[in-house]
Order: sequence, then structure tokens, then C-alpha cells
Amino acid sequence: MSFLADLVSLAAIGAGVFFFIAGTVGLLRFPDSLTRLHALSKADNLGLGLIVLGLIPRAENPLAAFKLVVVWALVLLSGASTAQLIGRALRRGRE
Amino acid sequence: MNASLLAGLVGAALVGLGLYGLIAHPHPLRKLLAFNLVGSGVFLVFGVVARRGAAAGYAFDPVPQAMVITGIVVAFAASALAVALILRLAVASGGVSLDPQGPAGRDAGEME
Amino acid sequence: MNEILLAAAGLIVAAVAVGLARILRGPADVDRLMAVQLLGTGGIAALLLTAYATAVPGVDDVALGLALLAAFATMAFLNHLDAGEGGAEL
Amino acid sequence: MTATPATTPGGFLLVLAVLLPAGGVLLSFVLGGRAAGKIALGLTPVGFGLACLVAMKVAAAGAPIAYAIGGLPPPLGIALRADGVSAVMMVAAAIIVAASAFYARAKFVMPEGAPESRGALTFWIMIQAIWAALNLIFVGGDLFNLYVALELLTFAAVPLVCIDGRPETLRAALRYLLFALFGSVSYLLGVALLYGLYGALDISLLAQRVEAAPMVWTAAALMTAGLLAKTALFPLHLWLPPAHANAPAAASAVLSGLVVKGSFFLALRLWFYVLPGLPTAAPSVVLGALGALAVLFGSVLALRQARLKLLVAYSTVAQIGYLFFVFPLAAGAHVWSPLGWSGGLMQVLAHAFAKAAMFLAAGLVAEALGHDRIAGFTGAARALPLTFLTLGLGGLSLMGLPPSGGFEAKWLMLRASAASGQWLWSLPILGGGLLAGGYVYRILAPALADGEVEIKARPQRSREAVALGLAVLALALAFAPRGFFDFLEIGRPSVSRSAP
Amino acid sequence: MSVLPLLDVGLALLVVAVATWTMAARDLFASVLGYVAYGLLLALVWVRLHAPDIGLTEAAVGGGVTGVLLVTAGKRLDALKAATSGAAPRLRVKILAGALSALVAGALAFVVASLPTPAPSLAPQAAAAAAGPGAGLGNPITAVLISYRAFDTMLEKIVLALAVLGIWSVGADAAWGGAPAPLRKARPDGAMVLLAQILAPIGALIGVHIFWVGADAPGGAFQGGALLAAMWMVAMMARLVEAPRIGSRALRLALISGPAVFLAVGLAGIAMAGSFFAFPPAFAKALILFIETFMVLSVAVALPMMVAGPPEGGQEP
Repeated sequence: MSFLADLVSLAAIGAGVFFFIAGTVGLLRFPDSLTRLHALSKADNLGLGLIVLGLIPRAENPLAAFKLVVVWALVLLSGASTAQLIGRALRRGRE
Repeated sequence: MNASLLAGLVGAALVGLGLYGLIAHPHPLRKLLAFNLVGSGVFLVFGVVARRGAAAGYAFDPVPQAMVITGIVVAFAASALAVALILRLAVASGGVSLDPQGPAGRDAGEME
Repeated sequence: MNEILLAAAGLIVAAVAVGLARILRGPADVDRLMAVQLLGTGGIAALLLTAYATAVPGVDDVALGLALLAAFATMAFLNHLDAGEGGAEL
Repeated sequence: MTATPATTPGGFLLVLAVLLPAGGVLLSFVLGGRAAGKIALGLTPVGFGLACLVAMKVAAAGAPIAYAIGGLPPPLGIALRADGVSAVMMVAAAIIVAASAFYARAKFVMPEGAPESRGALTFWIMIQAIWAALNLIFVGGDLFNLYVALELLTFAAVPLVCIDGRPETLRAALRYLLFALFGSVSYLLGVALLYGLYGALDISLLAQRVEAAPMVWTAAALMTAGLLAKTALFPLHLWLPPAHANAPAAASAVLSGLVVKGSFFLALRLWFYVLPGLPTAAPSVVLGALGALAVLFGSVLALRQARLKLLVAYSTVAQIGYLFFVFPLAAGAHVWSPLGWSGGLMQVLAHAFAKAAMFLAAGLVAEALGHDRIAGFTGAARALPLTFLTLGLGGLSLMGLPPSGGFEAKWLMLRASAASGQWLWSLPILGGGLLAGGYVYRILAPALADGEVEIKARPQRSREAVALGLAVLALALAFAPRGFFDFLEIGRPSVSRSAP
Repeated sequence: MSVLPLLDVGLALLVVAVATWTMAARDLFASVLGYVAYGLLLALVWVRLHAPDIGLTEAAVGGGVTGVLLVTAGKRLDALKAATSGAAPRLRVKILAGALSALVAGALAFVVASLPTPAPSLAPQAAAAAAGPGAGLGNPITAVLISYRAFDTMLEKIVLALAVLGIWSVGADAAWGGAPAPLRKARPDGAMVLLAQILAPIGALIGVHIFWVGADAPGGAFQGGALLAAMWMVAMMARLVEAPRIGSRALRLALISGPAVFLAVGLAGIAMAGSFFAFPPAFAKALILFIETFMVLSVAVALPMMVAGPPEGGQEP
């Protein structure tokens, strides 16, 4: 059981790290602000989400696991809202 | 090299960097950022002292840690006051230069 | 296992640190802001990973605080864009 | 230093002396501008009484009085201690705050029915906060607690500088704030190092533990540099003249007379109370040399000012220089140390009263004439005799002519420099007096000359009397009895009790 | 070989690099954003120093609220086109500044490296006192702040009130008594409003939680208050609520309630426990929570008021 949990953790955290790296590469290499924004959102949502997913099996108690989920939900909410706001501002700026 | 010595060296570097900025940057907002660098460097030194003082079942000495919290509050208040002054100066005089403009006298002199 | 968590934290910090090059390069303020936001998210991830590996108590609350304020500076920035103060410089 | 118990009879007075004006600040904030003036004015006699009580307790005990806050003695808790010097400074602060508050009524007390004004609320609250901070600086026994007191002082003093809102006052306030913040943070860094070395921040505990080590010198240097920036000692004086010259006169009197003395007082605490056991001769000479340069530069710049308030402010830069002669002249436990100590403290008091008087008088001149350009003073002394008398008497003390506190201070310092064989210090002491004579002459000569000035508004007699009263006090210090100097020695570490 | 030291070194280098960039950046706003990133990184450093209480403070104040303060200031300065900032110092001055800074940093590094071992510490005394004056507090930092060094903490809250007044006093005479403006400049935008509507209540809950656990775990009045302050600012930015008028009696009461209650309880200590700022052990925890509740209120009100700046609306002189 613990082996299985570790395996899930490893896989999720590994994937999380991958999305952070991908997000960074996108932020650096994509040609304009809108596409960079897209890359950033991926790191925000998926990267952190996967890390949280990987840590949940290791949480000592349900409250700690719950806090992990809240952290992710907050970042997701903020990230999604600001992405939309930035996107709209960028479009306005272009017009 | 342990973590607290490392943090202490970072603190020293931050104090140096900030001190340079405080002297060399003419823009008051940049000076304010520099002051905050110095401040956080000093707080890190406190943090190092606290971490080294781990004893009696505590992972740190709580006294310097409490002082840092007081210090961060005061540093923020200082930043806010400085920002208010800078913005007001920019509105009132159209610039943020700290150099006294011309003879500080002005012909009106002091009006009480 | 803990070493793996720390290594993951290190990789994430390294990645977002590279991403900070966007603060240097810009070109627009929005690009810089996005780099800061990426740093915030990556910082939270690294914080959680380190906390679970080294068992410092209370770190999950620090992460909560950071997550709560993840978009704080961005909101202030957008406020000023919307107010028409410098929207053109985007 | 004789060990003082954590709490002595009468020690609670020290807490009250800080909490009284602090409570006034809070109450004023809620009740608003008009009540604030009444609260501040109403508290001044009470605070003066408290300061006198403290002085009496110290005199009666012949030893410092102390209070451990929360019943917790240092190192974990915070102790307050008042020795002879603290008590004298508290009394002086109460007098100058009271005089400035009384003087400021004309400007900042609001008529019935008027809405609260920005200037009134700010002035009354900040002046009470300055008072609370100074009292804490005079009695604080814990270096971090003193840091909080220094910050309280900064946050109260800076807004007073720009109370009238003109761009140049904002610029002066901002410069002042940046210098003061640098000063605080540098001081705080030294505090952190001392704590890291000795695990205590209580002054008397540290005094027992410190040793002459490079780390202690680094800490002391950082703290001193910070305090010098706040005291505006040359070459960190640049912020002072615009700040003090642009504040309202009542605020300038407090800023120049008292606020810069707060950080100077902490420098005294550091070198004479925390580090007295160490060989401090070399750093003392450096501080004294900076003081000598300050006397020279400040006086020469004062000679060149066209505006009265700026002249008086540059004179502060010069007079601050004198304070620092106390370091070479009173360091260590020599027979001549008490002379230097008495001279230094006498200079603190004499300058506080004389300078407060001169700033109040300068404010009256500016109000009466509508300007404070010295060139336009021709004949003004005849129109404003009391006010120019105040400027003259204050100037007398700055020059160091008898009978005045300034004379007494310089005479004691000269005797100390002769007795100690450090006769070089007598050059800036005497030279500064001559230069002071020059800039005081610059004010008085045109005023006494024949001519007509247009008086826009005749100053109130009571306000002229307040300023004159302070100037007279500066002179009266010359007649301080021998017991007064014995009192200043109470609680001073490791010094044989011998009066000058 | 362990990974942790590598992580620490990497973090340290990153902090110094971002700090250097903050000082070196040409563009003012870029430098401001560098500082915001720096604040975030510092929170991580604090956790590595086993100081989650400070990490939380740094995250909320150093990164969060200061970030908004500086971003707002940077954008407003841009908008004002207030470019004249005085001449850059001459090369000679720069070299001198560099030498002085290097000297100070070097001396400091030397001192930090030669701090005594074993380090002096008040942790044993704090642990011993936890049975008495700080009774019932599991978090030693809270005990230090509210009990052993109550005097510092009370005065520091007065400093906050003074800072608020000092900031108000910079405003125009005509605007006195009115409300500050900058936080409510935005046109309410759907996404922003939605974000604030969800974030603010959750954040307020978290703030209260962090204040509440602060007696025994990392957290406390200041951190909780700072998070509440941030949430109030979020609500103001989305125009869910308006900034209060500075003449409002309720606002002023809230601002000083923390130090005032602290001062009153401190004075009462002489009757209750024989000394100013002493708490009778039987009620110590209850009294401390009582004081802290008002401190949370004061902090939650003071920080947004400081960021919001002086009242506006009157005519510029």
C-alpha cells in the first residue's frame, strides 16, 4: 500500500515538475504575451495541482490534506481570474 | 556550510547591496527599495541568531524571531509613509528629485 | 523518498528562476508580472515539497498565505491598467 | 556599575511617564482635532509633574530607579531605568514640549464649530508621540525597546516637517525619513549582532558581558553610525537644515531642541553605559573630530544663510558638534571625566532651551514681518523688542558668553580638555564660539540698526513671553548649583563620585 | 550527498541575484516587480530558517501588501510622468558607495561567520517562563510578543497608528476627512468582482484561522490581521466595498483599538497581577486572546489605510 502511495506520489510530482519546466520554457520562448500567458496558466494549474496530488498521500492528517487542496484551489482561482483579466487587457491594448 | 551561516552571508550581501542602492540611486522609490533590502538583510541576521539559539526543545530562540516580526511591521509602515510622501511630491512639484531646488529660501521666506 | 521531494523542489526553483529572465527582458510590464506569478506558484510548490521532506511545523499555513495572495500584486497592476493610467504602455 | 534591582520604589513612575503621552495620542486620535489640542495642553503639567517626581525619587535614593515591566526582569523582560541624566532630560523635555504646545495654540487650536483640520490633528498627536518616545529613550533599558522608541520618534517627527504641504517641505520630510530609516536599520543591525554575541539586550546585563572583540566593535560602529545619521552629525547632517527650517516654528523648537538629542542620548548610553569597560579612546577621538568638523562647517554655513530659520537650523548642526566632545572628554574613569560629562550634558540642556527659544522667536518674526529674510530685518528690533531680545539671549548661550548655560558647558569642556591634556579640543570649542558670535551678529546688527519695518501682525505677548522664558532658562543654567552636577553623576557607570 | 544543502545554496544565490537585479534594473517598474519576486523568495528562506511565523509575515506583508503598495506607487509615478529624479551621482561617489557597501557587507559576513558557539539563547528562559507569565501559549513567539515584550508590541501598534496619520497628513487640506482613492480606481470588471467575491470570504476565514491557531502554532495576531487586511484590499480593488472616510469615528476607533486595549489591560495589570503589563496566570490566555482580537482589528484596518494613501477628492493646492 505504502509502495503504491509512493508510486502515485512519484508519478504526480514528476509530472508536476515537468509542467513547471514546460511553463517556464513557454514563458521564455513563446513569441507574444498572450501565448506566454497560456503557458503560465498551464504551470499554475497543472504543475501545482500535480504536486499537491502527489503530496496528499503523504499528508499526516485529513486537515493537512484539506489545506493542500485549498492551496491549489486558491492558486487555480487566482490564476484563472487574472489570466482572463490580463488576456482582456492585452486584447484591449492591441485594438 | 550550514543553512544558518548561508542565510547570514545572504543577509550580509543584501545589506551591502541595499546600502549601495541607498547611496547611489537618485530616485526616492529606488532608495526605498534599497532600504527594504537592507532591512530584510538585517532581519535575516536576526533570523540566523534565532536559529543558532535553538535550545530547550525549541528549534529557534523565540526572542529574536519575535523582534523580526515587530521589525517587518515597522519597515512596512515606513515604506508606506515614504510612498505617500513620494507620490505627493510628484503631484505637487511634477518631479521626485530630492535635491533642494535652488536656494531653499524662496523669496516668500517662511510663512507661519 | 524525501531526497526525491527535495530534488523536485530544487528543479522547480531552478525552473522558475530561469523564468525570471522574463523580468529582465520584459518587454512589457505584463510579461514581467507573469514571471512573478510563475515564481509565486513555483515557490508554493517548492515550499510544500520542502515542508513535507523536512517536517518544519506550520509551513502549510505559510503556503496558504502565499496562495491567498498569489494574484494580489497582479490585481493591483490590472486596477491601474483599467483605470486608464498607462494602459497604452502594455 | 552597582547592580540596580529590577524594580525599585517609584519605578512605576517611569512607565507612567511613557504611557501618559502615549495614551494622549490614542485618545486624541479618536476624539479628533479640537479635543487633541486640549488633551495635549492638559497633559503637559501632569507630565512635567511626573518628570519632577522621577527626579525627586532619583535624588532621594541617590541611585537609579528602575521598573521591570510585567514583573519579568531582564534578559527575558524589559526594564526601564532612570538615573540622574534621564531625570534631568525628562524634565527638560516636559518644559520644552509644554512651551511649544502653548506657543502653538495660536496656530493649531481650532475655533468652536470649525471642522477638524489636517494640521491641527497632526500637530497635536505628533507632539505627544514625540514626548512619549523621548521619555522612553531617556528611561529605556533594553536596546530593542529603544529601537521601537527611535522609530516612534521618527514617525512622529517626519510628518511635522511637511505639515504645511509645500513641495520643498515634502522633499525635506522625505530626505529626513530616508536618513532616519537608514539610521534605525543600522542601529538595529548592531542590536542583532550584540544579541547574537551575548544573548541579552539589557544595557546593564550587556555592560557586564561585553569584551573588546572585533565583533563588538562592528556592532558598536553600526549602531553609532545609525545614531549619528539621526542626530545629524557631520557628514550626515544634510537632511537637518531643510527639515528644521521648514517645519512650523513650534515643531522646529521640539525637533531641534529635543528630537536630535534623543538619538544623541542613545549614543551616550551605548558608549558610556554599554561599553564603558572597553578601551574606547580611539573611537572617542573619531567622534570628537567629527564634532569639531560639524562645529566648523555648521557655523560657516550658518554665516551664509539668508533666512533666519535656516540660519538657526545650521547653527543646530554646529551646536550638535559640541555634544560630541563629550566622548573624548568624559571617556573612562579619570579625575577629569566628570568635568567632561557635566560639560556635555550642560551643552545638551543649554542648546535645547536656547535653540527652542530661538526657533519660537524666529517663528514670531516670520509671522510679524511676513518673511524671515535677514536682509529685511532693518529696524525690526525696535518693533519686536521682546522677540529680538529672545534671539539675542539665545545667541548669547550659543556663543558661550557668560552668564549662560552655553558658557558653563564650554567652560567645563575647556577645563576637561586642559586637565586631560587634550588641549586640541579647546580650539574648536573656542573657534565655534567666535563663529557663533558672527552669525548671531548677522541677525542682530540689521535688527538694531535704524530703519522701518512693516509689521503685518503683532505677535501675542504671551507667545513672546514663552520664547523669552526658554531663553532665560538657557541663561539660568549658568547658576546651576554644585548639587546639580552631582545629580548628573547618579547612575553613571564606573566613575568615582567626584564633583567638578 | 544530501540534496538539501544544494537547494539552500540555490535559493541563496537566487535571492541575491534577484536583489541585485532589483538594484540594477534600469526601468523603475521592473525594479519594483523584482522586489515583489524577492519578497516571495524571502518567505521560502524564512521557512528554511525554521521561522514559519516570520515566513507567514513576510508572505503577507513583505510580498503581498508591500507588493501592492509598490506596484500602485510605480504605476502612479508612471502615469504622473514625474520623471525628474535628480542627477545620478558621479562615478567617484558610486565607487565610494561601492567600497563602503563592500566593507560593510564584508565586516558583517565576518561577524556572522564568527558568532560564538554554542550560541547564547533565551529559549530556555522562554521555556521556563511559559509556565508562568505566558501561561497556556504553545507558540513561544506569541508569548514573547504579547507577554514578555508586551511593551514593544503595544508601542509598535502605536507606530502603525502614527504612520496612518502621517500618511493622511500628506494629503490636501481640502480633502481632509474624505476617503482615500487609489484602491477604488478600477472600473469593476466581471472577473475581478467574481474573484474578490470568492477570495475575500475564504481569505477572511483563513486570516481568522491563522490568528486563532497563533496561540499554539505558527501564526498570530499580526499575520492573521495582515491576511484580513489583504482581503479588505481585494474587496476594495473590486469595488465590493468603498474605502472609509478618514473622519469616520468608527475607523479611528478600530485603528487604535489594539494599542488602546493593550494599554488599558497593561495598566490594569498593576491591580490584577501587581505589575504593569503582567497578566494573572489564571486568566493569562483569555486576556491575551482578548488583546489580540483588537490587535487583529487594528492591523486589518491600518495596513489597507496605509496602502490607500491620503484622502483625495479635494482640490490640489
